Amino acid sequence: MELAFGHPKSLKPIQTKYCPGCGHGVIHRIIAEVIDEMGLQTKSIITNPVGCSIWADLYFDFDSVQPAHGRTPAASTAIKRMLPDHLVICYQGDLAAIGTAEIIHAANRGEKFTTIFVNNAIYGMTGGQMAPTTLVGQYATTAPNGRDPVEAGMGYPIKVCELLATLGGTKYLARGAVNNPANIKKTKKYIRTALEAQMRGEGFTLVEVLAQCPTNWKMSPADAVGWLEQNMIPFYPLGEIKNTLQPAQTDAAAGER
Amino acid sequence: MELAFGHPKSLKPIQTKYCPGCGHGVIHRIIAEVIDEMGLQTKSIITNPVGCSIWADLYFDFDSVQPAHGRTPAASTAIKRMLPDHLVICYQGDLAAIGTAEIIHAANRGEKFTTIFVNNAIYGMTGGQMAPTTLVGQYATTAPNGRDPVEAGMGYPIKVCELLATLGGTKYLARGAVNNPANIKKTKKYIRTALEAQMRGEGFTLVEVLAQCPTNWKMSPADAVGWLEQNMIPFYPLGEIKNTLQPAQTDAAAGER
Amino acid sequence: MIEKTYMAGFGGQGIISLGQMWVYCAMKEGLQVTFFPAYGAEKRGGIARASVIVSDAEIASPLVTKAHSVIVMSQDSVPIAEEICAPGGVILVNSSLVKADPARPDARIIRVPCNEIAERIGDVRIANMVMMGALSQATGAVKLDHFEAVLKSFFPPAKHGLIPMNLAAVAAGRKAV
Amino acid sequence: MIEKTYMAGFGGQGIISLGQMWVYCAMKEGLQVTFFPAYGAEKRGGIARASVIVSDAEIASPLVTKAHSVIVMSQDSVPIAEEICAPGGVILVNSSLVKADPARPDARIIRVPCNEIAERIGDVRIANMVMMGALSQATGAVKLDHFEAVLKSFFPPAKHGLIPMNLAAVAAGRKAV
Amino acid sequence: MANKGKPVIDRERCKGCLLCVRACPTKVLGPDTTPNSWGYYPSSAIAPEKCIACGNCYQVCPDVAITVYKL
Amino acid sequence: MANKGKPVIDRERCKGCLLCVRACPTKVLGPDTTPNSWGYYPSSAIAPEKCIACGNCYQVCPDVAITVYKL
Amino acid sequence: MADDIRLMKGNEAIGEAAIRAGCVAYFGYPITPQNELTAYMAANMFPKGRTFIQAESETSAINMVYGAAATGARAMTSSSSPGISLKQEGISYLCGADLPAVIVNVARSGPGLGGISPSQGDYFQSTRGGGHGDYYTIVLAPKSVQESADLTYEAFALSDKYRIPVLVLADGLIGQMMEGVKLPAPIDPASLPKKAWAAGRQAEEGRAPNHVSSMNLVPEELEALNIARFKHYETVKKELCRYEEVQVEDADIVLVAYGTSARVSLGALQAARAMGVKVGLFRPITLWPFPYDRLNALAKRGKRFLAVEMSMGQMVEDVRLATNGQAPVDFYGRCGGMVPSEEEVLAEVQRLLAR
Amino acid sequence: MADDIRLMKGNEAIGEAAIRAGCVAYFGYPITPQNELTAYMAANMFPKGRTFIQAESETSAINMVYGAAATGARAMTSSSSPGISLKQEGISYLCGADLPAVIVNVARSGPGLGGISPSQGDYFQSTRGGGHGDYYTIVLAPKSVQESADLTYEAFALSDKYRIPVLVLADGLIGQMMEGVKLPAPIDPASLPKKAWAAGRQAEEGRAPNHVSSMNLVPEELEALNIARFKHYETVKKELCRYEEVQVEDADIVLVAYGTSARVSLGALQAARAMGVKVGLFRPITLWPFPYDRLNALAKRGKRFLAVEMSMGQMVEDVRLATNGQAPVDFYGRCGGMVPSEEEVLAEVQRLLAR
Ligand SMILES: Cc1ncc(C[n+]2csc(CCOP(=O)(O)OP(=O)(O)O)c2C)c(N)n1
Ligand SMILES: Cc1ncc(C[n+]2csc(CCOP(=O)(O)OP(=O)(O)O)c2C)c(N)n1
Ligand code: SF4
Ligand code: SF4
Ligand code: SF4
Ligand code: SF4
Ligand code: SF4
Ligand code: SF4
Ligand SMILES: [Mg+2]
Ligand SMILES: [Mg+2]
Repeated sequence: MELAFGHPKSLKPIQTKYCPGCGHGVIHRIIAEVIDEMGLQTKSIITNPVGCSIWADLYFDFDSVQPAHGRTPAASTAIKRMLPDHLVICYQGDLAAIGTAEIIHAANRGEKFTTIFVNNAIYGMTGGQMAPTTLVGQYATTAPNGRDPVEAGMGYPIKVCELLATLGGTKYLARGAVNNPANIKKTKKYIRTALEAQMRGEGFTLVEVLAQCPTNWKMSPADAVGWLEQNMIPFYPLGEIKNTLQPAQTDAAAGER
Repeated sequence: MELAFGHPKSLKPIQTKYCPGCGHGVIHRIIAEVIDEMGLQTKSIITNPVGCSIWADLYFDFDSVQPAHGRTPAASTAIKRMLPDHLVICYQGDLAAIGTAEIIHAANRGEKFTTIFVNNAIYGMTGGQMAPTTLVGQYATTAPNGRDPVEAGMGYPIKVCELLATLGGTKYLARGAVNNPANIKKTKKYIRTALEAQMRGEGFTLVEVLAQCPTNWKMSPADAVGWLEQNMIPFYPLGEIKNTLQPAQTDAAAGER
Repeated sequence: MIEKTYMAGFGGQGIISLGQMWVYCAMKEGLQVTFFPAYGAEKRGGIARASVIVSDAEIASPLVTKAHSVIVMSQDSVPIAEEICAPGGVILVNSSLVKADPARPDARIIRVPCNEIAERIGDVRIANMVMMGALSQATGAVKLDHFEAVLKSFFPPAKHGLIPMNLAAVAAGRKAV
Repeated sequence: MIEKTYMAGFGGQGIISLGQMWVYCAMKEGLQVTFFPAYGAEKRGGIARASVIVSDAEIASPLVTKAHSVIVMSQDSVPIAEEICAPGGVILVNSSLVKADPARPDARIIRVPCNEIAERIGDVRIANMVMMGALSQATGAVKLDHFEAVLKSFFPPAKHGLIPMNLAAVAAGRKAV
Repeated sequence: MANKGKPVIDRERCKGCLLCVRACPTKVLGPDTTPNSWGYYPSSAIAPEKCIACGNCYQVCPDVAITVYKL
Repeated sequence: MANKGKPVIDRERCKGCLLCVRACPTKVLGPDTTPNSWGYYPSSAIAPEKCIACGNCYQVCPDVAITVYKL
Repeated sequence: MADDIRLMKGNEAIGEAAIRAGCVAYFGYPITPQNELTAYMAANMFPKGRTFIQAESETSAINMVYGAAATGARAMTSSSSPGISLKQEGISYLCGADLPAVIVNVARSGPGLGGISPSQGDYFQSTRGGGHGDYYTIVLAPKSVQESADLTYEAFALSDKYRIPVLVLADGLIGQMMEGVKLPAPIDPASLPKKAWAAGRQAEEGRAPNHVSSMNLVPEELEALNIARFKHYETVKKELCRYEEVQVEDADIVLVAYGTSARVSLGALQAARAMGVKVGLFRPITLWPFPYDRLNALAKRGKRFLAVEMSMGQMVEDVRLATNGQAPVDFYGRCGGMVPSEEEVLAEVQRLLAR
Repeated sequence: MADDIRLMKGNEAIGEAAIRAGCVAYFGYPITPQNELTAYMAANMFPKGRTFIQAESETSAINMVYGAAATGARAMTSSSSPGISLKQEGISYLCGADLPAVIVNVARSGPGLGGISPSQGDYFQSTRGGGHGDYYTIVLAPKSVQESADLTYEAFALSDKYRIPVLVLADGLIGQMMEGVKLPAPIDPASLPKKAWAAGRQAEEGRAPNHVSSMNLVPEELEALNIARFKHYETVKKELCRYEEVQVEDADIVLVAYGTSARVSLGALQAARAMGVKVGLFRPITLWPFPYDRLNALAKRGKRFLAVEMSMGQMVEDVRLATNGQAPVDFYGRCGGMVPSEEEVLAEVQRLLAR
C-alpha cells in the first residue's frame, strides 16, 4: 500500500479551529505542500493576520509573526528586508480595506514577499460584516439588505489583482479558488510560481484565493462551494492576472508536478 | 477699456504665502473661476489638506474644513453626504501615500465630491521629501540619489488616475497641467466638467493637476515649468483618463467657454 | 428574590436563546434581569456559556460566580458546574448527553433527558426549551406565564407555527423535574 | 563668558548660515555653543531668526530672551531687536536696509552697511559674513581664528575659491565697527 | 484510471463538512452515522471498493483528514 | 488677433516669478528694476504697446497679479 | 409598567439611543465586541434616510466623523480598543477644531491584539488624551444597558453644548450583556439648533465663510487658543462632574469603581453589609471630568479607599491625585479579559480591613 | 579636545547615534520638525547596506518596525506628535508582543494639526500609553543634542535588554537646535547577540518554531501574561529610574522639568542663585519609569516644587503623585509652541516664594 496523498510536514497534524468546510484549511494545506516541496520549512515565516486565520500560527509548523489588522504587508515588508533569504508569506484576508495603503505600497515598491489573499467575500472572524470583496447584493450584517453600491453608497467589490496590476512593482498576480480539485491544483501551482519567484527575488507576488465561508454565508459547506462557483468565479476571473516573471523560470515553474 | 481677464470673486484678492511661481496659485484661480461661473460661491466647501495648500482657507472666499493629513477624502465623504446639495471640493496633494486607502475607497463608493489632486511630484510643505508621484531618478531629501524603485526599493511613481480608473465608483478622471495657457484652459475645462458632474450627483470625479514646485525642485519658476513639460507630462499623460459621465451632459460641459 | 443561573453547553445547543428567553419572560413578569453570554473565539463549536440573573431588586454584578442554579447541557460543562454552584444550589443536567453527574453532594441534582424529550416532541433543537421548563419548575424564579406572548414577539409570524412545540417543550421540562 | 546673540532678518539673507558659522568657529575655539533657528512656515520669504549662544560653561536655555548682542538685518526686525536686547547690550544694524534705528538709547548701536560692503567685495550674498566680522569685533566673544579652516570643511573643494571673499567680508565687517 | 485506492479518514480530525463526498467521482464516501467526540458526523468510506485513488477527497478536505493510499 | 490690450500688474501682489514673461507671445513683459515691499522684483509692461490681450500672462500667473483689459 | 422596557444588548441600546438623540451620521468599522452596534446602525440608519458608512478603517471612520461634525451634524463612531487607538490622531483633531462628536469604546483586553473579553485597560487613553497635544474629551462610563442608552443619548447634547467630543467608555461586558432598557424620546434632527460655526449653508445663513480647522502656526495665537480651551474645561469641570455614591457616609472603606467593576463592587458591598462590614461605593460616572473634589472631601473625612478595576491600575492614579495623600488608597484589579468576582473584592476588603 | 566634537542638529545626532547603535532598519514618514532625521537616515542607511523605507504613512512605519523587530533586528521609527498618534495601535502591539524598538517623537504643538513649534504636550501620551490596554514604554527625555545622541544610542540597548519599546521624547527645539556633540562608538550590528525569541533563522538555530504575537483569547492566560509583564516593569523601575539634580540640597523651591524646559529652568536657577534665591532643579531623564521615590523623599524633607512644562500641565501630575500631598506643588507652563523664558520662570519662582 503506497501513500498517494498525505499530510504535509509543514502543517501540524492537529484539529483546527476553523468551521467545518472553511476554505482556509485547503489553502493552509497547499501552502504547506509547496513549502515541503521546496524544502523551506525551517526558512519560512508566515504573518498570520487578524481574521479567522489568526490561528494560522497554531497550524503551520514554522516561524510566524502576528501583526496588526490590515498591516501584514507593512510587517512582511520589513521581515523580508531583514531576512532576504527567507520565504516570507503574508497571509491575509483584510488587505482591501484597512490594509489598502499597505498592500498597494508594498506592491508598488516591489517587496519580495508573497501575499496569499484569502478572498471569502466576507469578514469571517468578526461575524459576517461586509468585506471590500463582498459581491453586489450579497448579505452581510453591515449590509442587511445586500451590498448596494449605488443607493446605499457601499461601494463595489474590489478586484484586488486587477487593481494591483497597474503598479510597477508587481510581477505576478494570480487568482485561484478552492472549490474543486482542479482549481485547487491550479491554485497550488500559482502559489508555487509565486514562492519560487520570491526566492529568486523577482518582485511582488500575490495569489488571491476564492474561498468559502459557510458560517457567515449561512450555508452548508456544499452549498457554499456551489455559491462560490456560481457567483464569485464569474465576477472574479480565475487565472494569472499578471505575469511578468522571467520567462525561462516561469516555464519551469509552470510544469505540472 | 473693457476687462478681459480679472480676479475671480471666489478668491480673496490677497497676497498668498506660496512661493514665487508655485503651481498652487493657478489651480486656486481656475477653481475659483469655475465656482464663480457656476454661481456656487456660497454653496461651496473646500477641504484644505495638510501640505502647502493648508493655506487654501485663507484664499478661497467660502467655507472650508481642514482635516488630517491624507484623510481629506474621508472627511469630504462625510461633508458631501451631510450636504448633498453643496459643492464639495477635496483639494489634495497627499492622496497617493497616507491617503491611499481613503481615496481608493471614496472613489470605489462613488462619493459625489470632486477631488483636485495637485501632483507636484514632491512633498512641498515638509521640504522636499519623496512623494508617491516623484519621478524615477528625481531628487528628494529622502531619495538623496534620486528615486530608485528597484535597488533601493523606493517604488514607482503612482499614476493615480489610472489606478482609480479600475474602480466601479469612478465616473470622471482627468489629468491636466498648469504649465502653459493652453493646458491651464484645458485643466479648467476638466474641473468644470467634474464640478458639474458632481452637482448632477453622478459619482466620483477627480482632476489631477501637474504643477511645479520650484522651491523643492530647486529651480527657477521658468526652469521648473520646463522640467514639468519635459519630465512629468511624458510620464503622466494629460487628458480625460476615464469619462463615463452621461453623454449628453458631457458634451455640453465640454463646449468651450 | 434573586436567582443567579449559570448555563453551560457547547455552541449550537441553544444556550444563548435559553438564557435570552428566560430573562425575556422574567422581564415580562416585572423582574430585573441581566444576561451575559460568553463564547469561545471559534465560530462553530466551542463553549457557550451564560450568566443569567433575575431579581426583584437592582442587580449588582451581572457576572454569576456563585450560582443558585446551574444548567449543564454537555459533558464537558460538568467541571464548571461543580465549581460555580453555590452551596445548596440546584444543578440541572441534560442527562441525554451528560453521563457522569457533577460531584456536588450538597447540591440538588436534577436530571432531565432534554434531547430525548425534545426529539419525542418533534425536534432535538428544542432541548433548550425543555431545560427552561425544568429550570422554572426547579427554581420558581420565573413562572414563564408570558412565554407564549414572548414567543409571538420573538418569532416572525411565518414561524408562529413553531410556538406550540416550544410550549410543549417547556411543559414537558416542567414535568420532568 | 557667555554671549547670547539674537539674529533677525528675512529668509534669504543668510541668517541661518551666519549663526551656524558663528557657533562653528566658537566650537573650534573650545567654547560651548547652541544655535536655535526659527523660520516662518512659508517656504520662501518670511522671517528668519536665530538664538545663538557661545559660552565657556554649560549653556542653560538655548533660547535667547535677553540678548547681549542683537543683529538686525532688515527693517522689520527692528521691533524684535528693541524688545530683546538686554540693558547695555549691543545692537548691530545692517544700515544698508535698516533706515530707522532701534529706539534703545541704553544700547550700543553699531551701524554696518553690510550690503554695500558685500557688494563692494563682490557679492551681496556675503552681507551676512560682513555682519559676522562686525559681531566678532563688537563682542569679542568669538575670535573667528579658525574661520578659514571652518570654511574649508564647510564648502566642498569645488567651492574653495569662494573662501577669500568670505575672509575679506569678515575683515571688512570687523573694520566697520 | 484503472488505479485502485483506499481513503483513510481520521474520524477525530474530520468535521463532517462532506465536501469530500461532493468531490468523490465514484461515490466512495458518505456521512457516518455515529458522531466523533467533537459531535461531528465524519465522512466514511461507504463503498471503499470503488476508490480509484484520484485524491479528489484529499484535495478538497479543509481539515486534511483524509489520507489516500494506492493499492 | 488684431486685438489690442493692456496688462495691469499689481506690483505688491507680484512675486517676480516671471512666468508671465515666459508666456507672453509678444514680449510685452519684463522684470522691473526696483523691488516691491516684499523684496520681489515684479513683472512690468516694458513694451505695453505690443499687447494683444491674449490673456496668457493672466492664465499663468500664480498670484493672479495681472489684470488684462481690452482696449 | 414593564411594557415599554425592551430587552437589549448594550451595543444595541447604544445604537438606538444615538438614533433617538438625532445622530444622523454613523461611521464604523467592524471589531469585536462592538459589532452589534455597527450592525444595528447598518440596519437602522439607512431606512431613516441617515448616513451609515462602513469605513475602510477606523482611521477613516474618525475622519468621516470629523467631516460630518464640521457641517454641524450629530455624528458618531464606535469601536473597541485597538480601533480606538487608530482614532487618536482624529480625536486630537476634533478637539483642536472644537468639534462635537460621540465616540464609543466597547473596550476589550489588550495590549496589542490581546483578546476580545471585557477590560477597563483604556482608562488612561480615554482620560489623558491618547492623542497628541493638550486636550481632554468628556468621558462617560455607563454601568448598565440602561445607562449606556441614557449616557449615549446625553452625550450628543453635552458634546454640542460644550463643543467637546464625548467618549462613551463601555466594555465588552456592557456591550454584550442584555438588560431591560427604557429608551429616551426620539429627537428629530431637523429640530436641533443650527451651529453658527459649522461649514455649509452659507447662503441661507448669509454669513462670512466659516473655517473649521485645528491649525495655527503662530505660537502666540495657538497658545491663546489652548488657554481659552482649558478655561472652558474649567467650566465643564464645574458643571459636569458626576458620580454615584452608595452608603459612603458610614463606610470604613469606600470602593471606587466605574462601569462593570462598579457593578461587581456593589455586589461586594451588599455582601459585606450583610456581614456587618461597612463598605461604601463611589462610582465616577464622568471619568473626565473626574470627581476629584468629592473624593478629596471624603478623604479628608478619614475614609480609606480601594480602587477596583479591570486593569493593572489606571483609575487608581486619579483616586490618588484626588485624595492627595490624605487617605490610604489601595488597588484591586483583574485584567486580560477577567472580570473580578464579588467574592474576590469582598475578600480584598476584608484583607485590608484586617491589616 | 574639541576635534571629535561635531556641530549637529538634534535630529541629525539622533540619526547618527541610531546608526552607531547598530540600528539596521529605519522606517519613517516626513513630518516637521523631525524631517532632518528622516533625511539623515535616507542618506546614510542605504550606503551601509541597511534598510531605509519612507513608508506610506506613520501607521505603516510602525508596523514595519514591528516586522523588523520581530526578526530581532534593531529597528526604529521617528515622527512628530500627530504621526506618533497614528502609531499608537502599533506601539500597543509592540508592547503586547514584547518587542524591542526605538520610537522618536520630536514633539510639536497640538492638539490636531496645531503648529510646528516645540511642545511638551505629548507627555501623557508617552508615559500613560496613548494606545489601548495595560502597558508602558520606557520614555527617555534628552535635554541637549549630546543627550539626544547618548540616549538614542542607549535606547537600543535598553530596549533589547528589557524587551520593551523605548520612546525618545524630544521636542522641536531639541530636534532643530545645533550644539556640539561627541558621538558614541559604532557597534557592528553583526556583533549583537541573537535573540532567541525572534522569527527567522530557525534552521541555523535548530529550534522549535517561534511565534511573535500579542494575541491571547484566553483571559486567564492573557491576564497571566500581563501580570508577568508588570512584574518585569517593577524590575525596570528599580534598575532604570534616572534623573539629574542641581542644587536641590539647600533649595527652598525645586523646579521639576525635563528636556527643553529643564534647560530653561536651569537658566532660571542660575539667575535666582545669582540673586541669592535658593532654587534647585530636578530633571527626570526617564519619564517612565518616573523617579517617584526620589521626589517623594525630597517632598518629605519639606521641599516645595514648581513643575515647569511646555504644556498645560501634564508631568505635574506625576510630581503630585510622587509628592502625595507632602509638599506644595505648583505649575508653570507655556504651550502652543511657546517656550518659557528664564525670566518668566524666575518671576514665577519669586511670586511663589513671596506668597
Ligand atoms: C484595528 C482593528 N480593527 C478591526 C479589528 C476586527 N477584525 C478582526 S478580524 C477582521 C476582519 C476579518 O475578515 P478577513 O480579514 O476577511 O478574514 P476572515 O476572517 O474572513 O478570514 C476584523 C475587522 C481588529 N482586530 N483590529
Ligand atoms: C499625520 C501627519 N503626517 C505627516 C505630516 C507632515 N506633512 C505635512 S504636509 C505633508 C506632505 C505635503 O506634500 P503634498 O501633500 O504633496 O502637498 P504639497 O506641500 O506638495 O502641496 C506632510 C508629509 C502631517 N502633518 N501629519
Ligand atoms: S467564519 Fe468563515 S472564514 Fe472563519 S473559520 Fe468559519 S468558515 Fe472559515
Ligand atoms: S514649497 Fe513648492 S508647493 Fe509649496 S508653496 Fe513653495 S513652490 Fe508651492
Ligand atoms: S481518492 Fe478519489 S475515488 Fe478514492 S475516495 Fe477519494 S475522491 Fe473518491
Ligand atoms: S472533507 Fe474532510 S472534514 Fe470534510 S467531511 Fe470529508 S474528511 Fe471530513
Ligand atoms: S495679454 Fe497676452 S500679449 Fe498682453 S501682456 Fe499678457 S500675455 Fe502679453
Ligand atoms: S506671473 Fe504673476 S507673480 Fe509671476 S512675475 Fe508675472 S505677474 Fe508677477
Ligand atoms: Mg474574509
Ligand atoms: Mg506635493
